[in-house]
Amino acid sequence: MKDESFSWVIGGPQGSGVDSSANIFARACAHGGLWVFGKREYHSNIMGLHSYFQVRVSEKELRSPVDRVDLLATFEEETLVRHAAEVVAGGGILYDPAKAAKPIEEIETWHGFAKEHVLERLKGEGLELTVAGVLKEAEKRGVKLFPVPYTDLVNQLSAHYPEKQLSKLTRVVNVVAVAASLALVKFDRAPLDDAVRAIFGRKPEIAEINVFVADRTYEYATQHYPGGLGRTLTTRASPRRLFLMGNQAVALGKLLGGCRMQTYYPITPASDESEFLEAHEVFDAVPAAKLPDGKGSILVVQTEDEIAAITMATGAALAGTRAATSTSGPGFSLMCEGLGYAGINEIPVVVTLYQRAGPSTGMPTRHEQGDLRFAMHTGQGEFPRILLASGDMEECIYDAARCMDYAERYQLPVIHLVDKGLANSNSLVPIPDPSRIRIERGGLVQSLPATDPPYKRFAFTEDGLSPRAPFGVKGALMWNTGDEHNEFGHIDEDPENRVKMMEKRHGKVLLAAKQIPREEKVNVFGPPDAAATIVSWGSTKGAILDAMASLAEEGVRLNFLQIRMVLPFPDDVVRDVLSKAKRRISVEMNYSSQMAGVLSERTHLSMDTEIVKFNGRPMTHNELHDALKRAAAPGAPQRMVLTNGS
Amino acid sequence: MKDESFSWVIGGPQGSGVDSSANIFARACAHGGLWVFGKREYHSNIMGLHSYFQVRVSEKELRSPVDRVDLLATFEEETLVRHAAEVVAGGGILYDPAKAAKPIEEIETWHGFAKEHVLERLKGEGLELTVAGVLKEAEKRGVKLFPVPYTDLVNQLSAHYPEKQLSKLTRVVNVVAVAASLALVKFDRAPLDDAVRAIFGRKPEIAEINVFVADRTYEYATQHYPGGLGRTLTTRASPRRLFLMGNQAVALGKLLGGCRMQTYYPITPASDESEFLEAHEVFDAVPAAKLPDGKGSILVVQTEDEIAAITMATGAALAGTRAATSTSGPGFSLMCEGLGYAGINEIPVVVTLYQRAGPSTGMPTRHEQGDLRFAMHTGQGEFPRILLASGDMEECIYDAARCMDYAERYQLPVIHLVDKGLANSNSLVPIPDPSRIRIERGGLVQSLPATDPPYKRFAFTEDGLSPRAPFGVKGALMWNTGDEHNEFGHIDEDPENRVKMMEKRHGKVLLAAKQIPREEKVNVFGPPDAAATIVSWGSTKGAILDAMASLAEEGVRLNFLQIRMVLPFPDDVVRDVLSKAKRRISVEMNYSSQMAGVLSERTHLSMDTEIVKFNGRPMTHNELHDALKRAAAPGAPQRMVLTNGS
Amino acid sequence: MALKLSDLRTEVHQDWCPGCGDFGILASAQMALKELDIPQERVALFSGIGCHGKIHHFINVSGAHTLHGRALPYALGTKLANPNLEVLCFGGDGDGLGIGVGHFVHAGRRNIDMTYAIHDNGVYGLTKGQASPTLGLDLQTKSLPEPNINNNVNPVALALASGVTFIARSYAFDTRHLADTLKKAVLHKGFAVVIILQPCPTYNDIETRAWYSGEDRRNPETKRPMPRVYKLESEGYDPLVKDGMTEKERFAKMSQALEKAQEWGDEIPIGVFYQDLSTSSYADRILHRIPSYLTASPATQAIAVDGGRPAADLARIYDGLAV
Amino acid sequence: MALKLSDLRTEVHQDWCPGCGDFGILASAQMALKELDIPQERVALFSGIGCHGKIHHFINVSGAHTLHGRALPYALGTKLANPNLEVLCFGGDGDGLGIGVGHFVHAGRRNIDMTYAIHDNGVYGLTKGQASPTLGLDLQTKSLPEPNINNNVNPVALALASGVTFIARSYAFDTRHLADTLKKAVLHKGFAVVIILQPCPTYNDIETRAWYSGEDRRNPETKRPMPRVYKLESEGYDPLVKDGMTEKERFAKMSQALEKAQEWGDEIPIGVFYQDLSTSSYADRILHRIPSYLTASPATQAIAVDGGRPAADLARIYDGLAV
Ligand SMILES: Cc1ncc(C[n+]2csc(CCOP(=O)(O)OP(=O)(O)O)c2C)c(N)n1
Ligand SMILES: Cc1ncc(C[n+]2csc(CCOP(=O)(O)OP(=O)(O)O)c2C)c(N)n1
Ligand code: SF4
Ligand code: SF4
Ligand SMILES: [Mg+2]
Ligand SMILES: [Mg+2]
Repeated sequence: MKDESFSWVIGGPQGSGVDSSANIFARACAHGGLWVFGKREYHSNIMGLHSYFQVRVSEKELRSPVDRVDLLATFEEETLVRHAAEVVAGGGILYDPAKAAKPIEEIETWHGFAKEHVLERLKGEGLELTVAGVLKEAEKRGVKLFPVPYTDLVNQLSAHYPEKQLSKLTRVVNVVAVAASLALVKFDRAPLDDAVRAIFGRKPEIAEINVFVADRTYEYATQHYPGGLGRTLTTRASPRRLFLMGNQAVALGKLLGGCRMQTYYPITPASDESEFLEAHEVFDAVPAAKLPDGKGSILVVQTEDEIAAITMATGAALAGTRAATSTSGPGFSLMCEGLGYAGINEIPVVVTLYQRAGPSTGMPTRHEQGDLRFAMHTGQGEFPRILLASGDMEECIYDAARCMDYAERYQLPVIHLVDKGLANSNSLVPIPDPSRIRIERGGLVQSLPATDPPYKRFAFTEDGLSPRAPFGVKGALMWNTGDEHNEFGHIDEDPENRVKMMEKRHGKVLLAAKQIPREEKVNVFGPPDAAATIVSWGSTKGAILDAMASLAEEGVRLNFLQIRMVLPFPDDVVRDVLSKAKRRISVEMNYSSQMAGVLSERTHLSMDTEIVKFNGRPMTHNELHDALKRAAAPGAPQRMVLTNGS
Repeated sequence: MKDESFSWVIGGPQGSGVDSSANIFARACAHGGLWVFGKREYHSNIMGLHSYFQVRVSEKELRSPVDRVDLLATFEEETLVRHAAEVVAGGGILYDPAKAAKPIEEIETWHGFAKEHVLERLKGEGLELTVAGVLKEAEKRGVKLFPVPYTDLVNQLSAHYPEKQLSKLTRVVNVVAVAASLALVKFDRAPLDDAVRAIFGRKPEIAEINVFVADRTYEYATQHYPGGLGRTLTTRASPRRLFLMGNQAVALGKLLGGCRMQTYYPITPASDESEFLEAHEVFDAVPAAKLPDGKGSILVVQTEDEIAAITMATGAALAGTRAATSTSGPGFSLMCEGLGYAGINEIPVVVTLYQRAGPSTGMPTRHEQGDLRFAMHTGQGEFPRILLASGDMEECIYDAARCMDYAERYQLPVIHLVDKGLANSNSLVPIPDPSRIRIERGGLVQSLPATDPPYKRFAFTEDGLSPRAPFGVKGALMWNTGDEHNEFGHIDEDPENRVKMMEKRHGKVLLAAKQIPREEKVNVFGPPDAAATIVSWGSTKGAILDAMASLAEEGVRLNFLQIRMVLPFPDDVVRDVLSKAKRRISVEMNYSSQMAGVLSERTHLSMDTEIVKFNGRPMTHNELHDALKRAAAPGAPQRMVLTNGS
Repeated sequence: MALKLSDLRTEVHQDWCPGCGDFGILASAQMALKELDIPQERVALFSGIGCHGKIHHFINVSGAHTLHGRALPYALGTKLANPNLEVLCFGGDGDGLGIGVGHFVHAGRRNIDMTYAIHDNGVYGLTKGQASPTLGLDLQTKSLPEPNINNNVNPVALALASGVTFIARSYAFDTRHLADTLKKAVLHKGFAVVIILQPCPTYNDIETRAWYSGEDRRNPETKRPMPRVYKLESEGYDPLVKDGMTEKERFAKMSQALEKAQEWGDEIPIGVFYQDLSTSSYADRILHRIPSYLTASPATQAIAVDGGRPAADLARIYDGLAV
Repeated sequence: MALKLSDLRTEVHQDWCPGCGDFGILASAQMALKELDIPQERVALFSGIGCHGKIHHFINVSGAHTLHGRALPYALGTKLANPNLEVLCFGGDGDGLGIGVGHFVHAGRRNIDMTYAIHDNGVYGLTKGQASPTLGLDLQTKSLPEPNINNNVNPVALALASGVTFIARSYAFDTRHLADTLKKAVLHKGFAVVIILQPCPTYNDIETRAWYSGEDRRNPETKRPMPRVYKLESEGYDPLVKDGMTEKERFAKMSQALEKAQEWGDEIPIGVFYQDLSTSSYADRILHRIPSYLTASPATQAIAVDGGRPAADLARIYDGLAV
């Protein structure tokens, strides 16, 4: 696969500043006008276990990670040993020469297959079972080694700041690694300084120390490695963009979409979204909204558990608030009953479900799209819901807003499926355009004329939508109940009423299916006459689009049906696209090809090849490139399991 | 439809003794050697709202209710007004003449469509809007009226027991109704007396009063209505059988299958099972088991909620107990997370899921099969489970035992789907045959040789089954965790380990699919060359078999694939049967034809007609007869919604 | 126009068993609402699942008959979203102190201004009489196959431990006392818990109406029953923790309440056990974060302007994220 | 052969942050198990989800690192099924007193003979430092965007209200005291709760190790820090409720415990607050129903005979159902 992008990886123990290094690196590149895609991998741990960040940089738009590493920045043994083999010939490794003697066996934070494989490999090659052995192996493959004596360097630099504690300054090793890396690719210094200042924005003094360190390191590296890596990154002009993570994107969408109360119980990787909202509880409002002091607000409530999260949000919705909650698998499991209550009472409430690798606690910080079927069928009995799955950051924004809107328009619970791959990745997104967001409050009743017949919250109507009053409207008394009920909301077990109510509720999704435009349900990419059609959903979108582009360069023309609205399922368009496909390939981050199952349930069509991955690591551009190439050719296997990643 | 059976309905407010009347009636018939099928309908209420019981009696085996009523026994207005129109011409109504004047509007416990329809009908016919009007309408249709002055009769009879409180004796009106009914069909008196004594077995004195009342009423009715109803029920010889409700059947199966701890949180209609078990906490054991005093025991624990129910049962399973819990939709919703934990840790635990009409609280005392998809996909992520659905009482017994066994054999959670239709119906079942039940404890490790390599609870093996030690075995130390883990059970996020563990777990269901014999997975009834093939699951079995029999008499030959094991899905046999079908008809008690969806997902075949019902009332023999007749003919609609029942 | 009792009645049939204490609770709740004279639409009423839960259908105000054990978080959600509503929540003892007890404890920690009344009948009524968490150890009510194997929880003590700022007990068949207690609870600024002793004639044959009214123990002279229930008020009991009291004084009030909470059997106190006027309410605390919380609450602030454009203007948030 | 400390260690890397109180808890638990000298296989150890939950992987006995908030019912299930196992359960404060507090209350009602130790660090560690239910109102630890808006729950008071029969507190960095307290808890016949004050250097920058040991308040003369934590034992505090005590005497013990539970800030008592030896354990109660409960427990009784035939012989049950 031809790939012009530059892949930079930095690793280290959780809590040692890997994230902020990566952030600086990525922002520096973005400030320099390049496209970046950042991916974070970490253990379910606060401090000490291995984490790493890949920042992929290019002049062209990027939407996914790659397996290849061009430059690996390390401080300690584990990152070096784990990732050295990923560095390509011609790539480089930045490392601390003081760590080279460490025997691999003694890396206590690391156990399992990957470690055994490294040891076997070294033994096979007759190399020392130490960090040095790994370095030697890399060097033999043509990898350039860039020793950086971090401690000396930091000590030297700290001499300039005698009044600072060294402990505060050790954190600057991260900046050292970033600056050295950028120097090796001869990147401009200005965007680096900008990025450092942006990250340490709140503490100007610290920012200036870091800028100083960055500059000196840059000089050091340029001086010591005048040839650099042999590759360059060049700044260019670009419009202003947002540098976002998926959980921030969702939060922005909710604010725009009118969400005014969010409940949550902490859980990885969902709670970052709620914390972002909490940090912006009071925000500016447009003057026409005539809000006190021109401010809107969102109330963020940390609940005692996820049962309280969904039920409190529902209580807020009954009062007329656009309300939402965010969670991940274990928490969603506890919301089943509450979702059903919102369903039977036609209450608009939104659940953002951040999928992560299951089952059970699973791998809480790893990626998967394993909750599709569960989200489709959550809760006993049958109640309609809308289920949306976003494929990238930008979709996260607009879909989050739309979820708030659909919920109220169709008076039902809406589930927004995102995933760890989106939540913990960074990419660049155009500034949101508010004119692309419409807020329709459906049949919301704000007042009733005094002469009306008695208000019926669940009145039978032609389209199944009844007038919905929030609590507090004079004359609009109503009852809600989890029991089957009559038009007023009182318990009713009459069989005829039951049938009418079931049909009323389910009728609303037919209405939604009719009214919601096709472009909000699916995306179709690529030429109609492609050799094969990919079907997928969620964050695999990025790797698929990247792979389609690189395959196109090799003459393999594919198209891609991205299913964004899972419920109501867009039967017609899906059947239409799939029945025209020459070959059908599903791509999913789960074990059992859940979407492929849904497709055959709904269309009776089967896939020629189902590509799956369930090792907790997102699909990479290159592995999907290869897999799709194979899958698009006749005679491809029925099931392909991808396993790349570390 | 030709139907030789006799349909008797008794109704009255909840708590007024309708159940025990019906029990006496049904047992009397069963004691008299007849087949009976009893169905109970009641509101979610303790006292006062309408409930009724249908007992269908025949010389041939019966498995379902009918809509027709041959004899309606009433004490008060509501039952009479609600059910009079169901009584066939030539049938009869027993009623209290003192209640005839009651205006229908004044029946306060009744509201809604059914009531409005009665009023409209009477208005249309120009009849009085009272009980008397309804009686007149019935009489016009050829229904025979049998007024019984209950109060007078009871007063007369109580004179014989001056020492008893009248309040105790008012309950005897139930016996009056039963005895009068049996007199009208000229049934033998002896089995009636037997049944009364069986029901009041624990209180011999009360039993004798009731026998006295039954006999006197019998005489009274014979004397006043010498012609009787014009139909007769005749006793015959029959082997000894169990007169069971579904929840008792499940309890028996659990005891036989080795369940020794059951946790539960009260919920309709599941908790009757746990209460039955609690009442039999200590039971006889075969001598060979060498238990203290020859007794086995089951510990029944009422927990604080369903989360505790599933997790406690799982804790018990870890200690080596065959453990189970029983619940219904709302409770099952709370068990999602716990099920996933059992899944990832390969812990044998059984959940009996009594489906009832959902969504949410729904209609807690009404019937539905709406939880199929939810039970298939419960919980975040993907873990294997076995899912069994029983079709009748006898299957309930053996399936319950098998669930206990599968769970331990394949080390996974098993869900046993039953439903309200089974739980609250009565029928006659042969005495269970213990030789049909096998208890295999799978790889259970009771001790380890001292020289072994360290015990690995999750050791990778060829068939995916690892040695499973309960807590307490010397040398067999183990860790369980909801996180992905290595062979010892310690947390492991290595991608390669992940893939192996996922494949190990999912491999076990492939093994189960291979090892479990076909007859435990599906039943196939009817001729292979039938005009159409019915596919269904669960308690619709009864009505389907009854309808097939009556349709066969009309020359319509159908066959029927009953899916008993839903997961692992029996792909081959289902595809085999369905692909040979001339027409395919699914029959389900839910809105969205859930099983039909599963079938097309798995086989890519679609149904010609989907018959559904979701008004909370089980399918009746006659409505299914008619529906299947239509569905079996070419040009039948794609979807048929059945709506009979009151 | 002042509210009439009849305004508060619905046409729904009251399907409780004859003699059920819930009838008394319903009547008292309606009396309290009438006497408080809050406009109907300003009230939001919640209930859980159980016999008690049906109460909402019989009272003519909006609200929700919710899920088993979850009435409280639904009610809290409504109150948080629109702090100008008067929120009342009814729970069962199985519902609120069994499956739902976690929400109870955490509601105590929040001190949101609403009223929570628990129908304490010692049993799970609607599921046919299993022991509820308030039934004493070894008691065997009618439908139990074996005596109760669990100790009971003491709701007053639990409320104290959870930080509830208003804790009272009343009795379903003393409708005047109960109505007054509910009124006090509603007027309290903070989370108010009212435990209601509620006879369940169908399943609890131990703590019956006759038992509460002492029909089994008659004054040897007057031959009149000596009620077990007595009023704290009548003893001059002072439950108030006032602003400015020391921690020690406050703790003495708690101890006193706890002592009273232990009384059971022949002397069962009803009335207000504890009322803390010195702890800030949740709304007060929110106001520190969101100054416009009461005037532009989550439920009432505009979220869109002309034709559905978002009211939120996020330009300043973008500034922090842009490159 | 007596158990050695090394027998109780696993090879799993201990991935807590440097200085985490969990290290002290781990060491104490291992000391206690060693000193109790219970054969390894007779112990079953449970933990919830949170930083604390990993403790199970570091101790070489069987058990389960369970779900968030559910360690207790898993542990109870194991103990009920096999009453001959020694069951220890570790919970987090978010885990055991937040999402799982309902199980805590109901475990108190049952009095099943096991030990429940709660790592009380005031934060949700593993999800990056949100306030846990034991963090005080208005405190703002490092990672909170705003001060804590909820009141804290007092676990000792809550345990008292729930009927827990052994209630103690200890401190993660007083490993001797903690090990001794855990041993007492294990030896107590009934449900024993141990609250462990656990510094979380990463997220709780208020209740730090330095704070507990009083480094900010030094004796003006000796200049030595004056620890905030002191031992109840050292004051001659007597927590015991013995058989034969009156309800009044027992209540006095509860009051005394409650009073001590209120102390916080400059004087933080550790030790046994309350121990009730007079209440029957759950197993005692089961024995009334199932006489063979201890000898043929749910986990250990034979369920099958030769070749897999059921051990249950239901003929007498059939008699009651047959026609
Ligand atoms: C999650 C869940 N579990 C169980 C039930 C079944 N259920 C309905 S009512 C009830 C008990 C009600 O008891 P209580 O709360 O004391 O109310 P009461 O009927 O006594 O008024 C239960 C367990 C349910 N509806 N939901
Ligand atoms: C049902 C569910 N909700 C949320 C989570 C996410 N979660 C993991 S650890 C944790 C908090 C742990 O806090 P605490 O119990 O205090 O333990 P600590 O980390 O402080 O030891 C949470 C909320 C989860 N695993 N399961
Ligand atoms: S069962 Fe008890 S609580 Fe329920 S309605 Fe009847 S008397 Fe009242
Ligand atoms: S976050 Fe706190 S509790 Fe968790 S390991 Fe680190 S120091 Fe310990
Ligand atoms: Mg109750
Ligand atoms: Mg904690």
